Amino acid sequence: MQNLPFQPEQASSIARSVDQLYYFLTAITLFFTAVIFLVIFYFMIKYRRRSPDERPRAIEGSFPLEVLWTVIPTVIVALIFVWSSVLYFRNSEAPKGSMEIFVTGRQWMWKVEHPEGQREINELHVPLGRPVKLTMTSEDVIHDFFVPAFRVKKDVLPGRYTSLWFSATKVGTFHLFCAQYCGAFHAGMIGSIIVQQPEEYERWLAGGAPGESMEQAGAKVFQASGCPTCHLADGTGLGPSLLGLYGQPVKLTTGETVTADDAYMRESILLPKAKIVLGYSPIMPSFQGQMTEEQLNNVVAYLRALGKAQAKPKEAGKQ
Amino acid sequence: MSTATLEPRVHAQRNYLNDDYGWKSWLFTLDHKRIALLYLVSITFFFVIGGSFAVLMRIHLVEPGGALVQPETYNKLFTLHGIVMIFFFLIPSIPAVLGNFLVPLMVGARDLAFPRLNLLSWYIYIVGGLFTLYSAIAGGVDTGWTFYTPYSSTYSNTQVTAVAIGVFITGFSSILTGLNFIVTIHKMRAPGLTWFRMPLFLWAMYATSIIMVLGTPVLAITIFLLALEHLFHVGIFSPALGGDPLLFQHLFWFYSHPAVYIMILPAMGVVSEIIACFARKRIFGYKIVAFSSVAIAVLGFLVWGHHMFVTGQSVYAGLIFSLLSFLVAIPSAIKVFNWTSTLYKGSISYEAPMLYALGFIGLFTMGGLTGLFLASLATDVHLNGTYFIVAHFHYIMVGGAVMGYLGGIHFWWPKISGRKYPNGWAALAAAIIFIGFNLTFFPQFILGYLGMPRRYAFYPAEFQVLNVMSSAGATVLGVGYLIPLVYLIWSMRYGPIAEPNPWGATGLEWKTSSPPPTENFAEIPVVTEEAYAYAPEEAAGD
Amino acid sequence: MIETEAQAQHAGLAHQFEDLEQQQDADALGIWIFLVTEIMFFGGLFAAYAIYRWLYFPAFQGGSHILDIRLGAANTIVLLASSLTMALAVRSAQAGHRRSLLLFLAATVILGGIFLGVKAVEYNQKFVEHVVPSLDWAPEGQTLARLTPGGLEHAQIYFFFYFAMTGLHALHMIIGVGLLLWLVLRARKGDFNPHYFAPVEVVGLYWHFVDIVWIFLFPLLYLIGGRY
Amino acid sequence: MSQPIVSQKTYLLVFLGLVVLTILTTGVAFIDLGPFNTVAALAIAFTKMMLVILFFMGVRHSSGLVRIILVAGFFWLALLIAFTTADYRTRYWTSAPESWSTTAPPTHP
Repeated sequence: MQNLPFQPEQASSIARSVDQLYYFLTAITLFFTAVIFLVIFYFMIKYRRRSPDERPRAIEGSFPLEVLWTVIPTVIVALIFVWSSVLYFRNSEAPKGSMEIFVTGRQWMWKVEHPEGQREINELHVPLGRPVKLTMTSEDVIHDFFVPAFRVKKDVLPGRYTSLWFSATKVGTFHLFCAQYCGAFHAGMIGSIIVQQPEEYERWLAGGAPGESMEQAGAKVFQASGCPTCHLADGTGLGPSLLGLYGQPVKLTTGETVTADDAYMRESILLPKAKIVLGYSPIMPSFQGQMTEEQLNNVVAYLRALGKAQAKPKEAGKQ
Repeated sequence: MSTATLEPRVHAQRNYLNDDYGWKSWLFTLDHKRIALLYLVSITFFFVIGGSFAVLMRIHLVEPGGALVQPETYNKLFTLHGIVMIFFFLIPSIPAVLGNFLVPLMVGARDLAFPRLNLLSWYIYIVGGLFTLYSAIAGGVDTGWTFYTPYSSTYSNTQVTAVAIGVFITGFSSILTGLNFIVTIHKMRAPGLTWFRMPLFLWAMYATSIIMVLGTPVLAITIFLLALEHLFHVGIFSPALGGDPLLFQHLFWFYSHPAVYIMILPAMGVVSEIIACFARKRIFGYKIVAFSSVAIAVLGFLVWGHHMFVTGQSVYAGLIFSLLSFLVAIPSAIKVFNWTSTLYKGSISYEAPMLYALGFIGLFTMGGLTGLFLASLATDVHLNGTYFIVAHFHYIMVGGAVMGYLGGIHFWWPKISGRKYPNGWAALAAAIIFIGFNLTFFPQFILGYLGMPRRYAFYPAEFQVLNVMSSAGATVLGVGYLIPLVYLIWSMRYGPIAEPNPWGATGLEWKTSSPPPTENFAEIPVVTEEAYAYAPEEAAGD
Repeated sequence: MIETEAQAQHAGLAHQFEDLEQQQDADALGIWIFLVTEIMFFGGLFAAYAIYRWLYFPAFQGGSHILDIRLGAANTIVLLASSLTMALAVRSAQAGHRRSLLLFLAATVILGGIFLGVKAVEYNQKFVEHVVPSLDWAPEGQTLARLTPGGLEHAQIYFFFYFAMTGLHALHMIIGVGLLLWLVLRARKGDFNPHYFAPVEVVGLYWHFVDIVWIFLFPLLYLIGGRY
Repeated sequence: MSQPIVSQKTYLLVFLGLVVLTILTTGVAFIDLGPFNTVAALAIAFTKMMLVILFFMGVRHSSGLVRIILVAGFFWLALLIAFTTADYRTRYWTSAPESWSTTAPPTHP
């Protein structure tokens, strides 16, 4: 990298479009700053006081001018608003078929877990050209996952999942920063995103610690925590069946319908009484404090897999 | 013209400064002008403290690994810099010093509506300040001035409670000042001083007071809840117990975004006065400029969510907040255009206050326009939490509010002290501050775009060049601030005696002597003309 | 403070005002603006309450059902009665009836005291039931059974709001009682007359505001989700 | 401030109205109205507040300025609550069912 660059690398599919808006805004800023400065300088010289008794005539103002310089900025900001919001919304949700990776932030490191079970600390290997969706949570305070080269950033909150996605377009190593102040070594909570050619990435995956996949690890936690005692696969248990549940709508005792997404799974494990599935009693104990964030992520990964396993048999809570 | 009669006494005349002597006559004074001076001394003290924290930070950041202190200390430096500068310097700066001094003079009254409340508000401010100083001495606080939970409530083991109490208490000082101004402007205007004859500074103070009165209580209750959470861990902001940390951010920014307008609106009022005086022209589009102050005050309450675009706030709420943030840019733009047009066909002279005012317009224009980058969702995602934010809000708060404050101090100094300062030195200081400011903060825009996060005690080596540039600029800026401190203090004793109206300005404050007598006016003035009647008689009035 | 001769005509007139009417206008405006800041002060708490009540409705319902609705309703009526006596006190001051002014001020103080007493009994009850967040949080038996369906963690948040909101309200009541006692002293000295009773009116407005806060606290804390 | 002296009877009637409304709101709580329990409770509280403001606080006879200030106070409170709530109510809209259920399963090498 040069010593004095003026643009961060463009290494993701959205970087170019964000930069285009950025340049447009820069142009607007430079243009109006220049206009104001030049006009002021011109007036300063042209209308400088020539004699101490000078008394210029009063000018009340000009309604047409006021309208003009109300309308022009309004039109410009409306344009920017539409442009940037469209861009933001288009980028706000991960494309279908994204690779899913879990990220856990804690004071002061990033823990990453690939679905295949590879774990990394302060590093994230991703393949080139493949959309990657990060599901993120924090073990303590609020952090923020920021990759300048990708133009993506999202706070990582305790007690909740947030997510962001990107698709890398350049092979190389890029900065990962924590961009939300998180305590003493906030500045040290940095890492690298390593973008590799897909084959190379596969090799890295295979060569990494052979450990179990997240799904397998999750299955173990699931067993060890006694979940299957109540959550019988055929739906006859004390708790609803979890087969084929993931991503499906669930009817609650309150009459509401929610989607069994990551956030719902997480909440149901930690605060089982918050949302009771229609036809069941609020008897499940909370697993708050009994599972680490990592174990929780693993269980959610397992539940995802269960959810896609097969269409469910008869089950309460299904519309 | 006003009926205020002035005897041509110059030197030994009785005024608010020599009316009484001794420390009691200051600490128990009910005179708004003396209270303004109490504030002037105290906020200058806090400015020096906050400024030295900034200097230490900039020295530290010369080296990527950090040149001066441990990261923990660095975190305390930027936290205290923020808290001191925002709550103890910028928010009270123009309202509590210039506003206190000028509002009664400008409305043609003998004092504010509630002089005792006014003195009380200074004492409250001091008590809040002492708590903050105590927290700084007793180990400091490292949460950032934003106090984000759960870091501040659960994880930080620094003096969070003391500083929370300090900020909580100081809030009430601000509320009382705002309340006093609103009542004074409503009920104590001199005969003939209608709303649309008021100087724009009064309009700005009125709009500012609205924000102080409506916003500050929400900060107070939020900080109160934070302190409870910190002490008792009841869970209201702590996810471990089912609380939501984002709720804190909502409540915090409900005040703290409008607080930016508490800082900038008064500066805009000051600039309107200065430009009119030194261009000898009525402000172009007076009513529009007046209404735009109120519009900013109201709209400014509806944009707080733009601080939370990447925090996991709903994207739909983000959309609304983005739109409203763009809208609040429009009245600001209108003001800039109107000030510029006021210069047209004026008779412009370049005394020091005018240099500050013109500097304000330039820097505020840049600060405002770079705000568009942050109101826009897609670019904010990249720029949020980086040095771009730091640069942007310093352009508004230092380039805007502090330039306005210094301009105002220079403009009204002859009125306040009865003395003149050396104009050459003042012009030199204005130029040094303008240059030093840009050297310090312009590189930070680039740093932010390149991706350097704010609040980093050490940073990757590739950002060093720009950081060194910024630190170099900060030394220039620091020197720039010291110069006025020296010659203003010097002028109090050695400066030439100022006449009642040295700039030939309009406005009731110039119709009384310099410095004004304790009761402000020998006789309550009657206003018979518009504000800024600088034009020759035949063109004045309409 | 310097007072010129013309302004010193009336003891109650401050030097910065032209006449008593201007002063009264300013006082009235001042107290109303102060009440607006109070609205926003409680408002932050109400906003937080609204969010959590929506997020954790069952827990709030469960917590609400622990409270004694009869005490709450009775206390509401006590406070409303104190507002009545306060209004009558202002009226007496306006009409220049010193005796009835004193009487109604005293009645207001007593009613305010009763309200605070009942509140103290209720607070004590919370300690008996161990539903004081953080300090004494160990609900058991019946209480536990009532709170459990809504989730115990979130019931704690409900009780935090219960204490924060009623506590802040009680603090305002205590300040109000102090102000009333000050009025009683001044009224005994005969400070007030039909031309000058602004302090009575200002304290009255404050007292009514505190009453209004309770008017909302009662349904928001005691009547969540019905008692059927 | 210089307001007309209101008769004692008016104050007593207003007080009676307030007591009746308090009993009413308590009584309504024992009837199952579903979500309308909350609506009823708030509507009654609002009515009581208006009675206190208009009669006890004398806003009936107050200047327009006082009314504007009061309305502004409640309006700002409404803004605070409305904008904050708006975030919470729409926060999970993006996790729309279809996008989740059609998400391809994570691929396993």
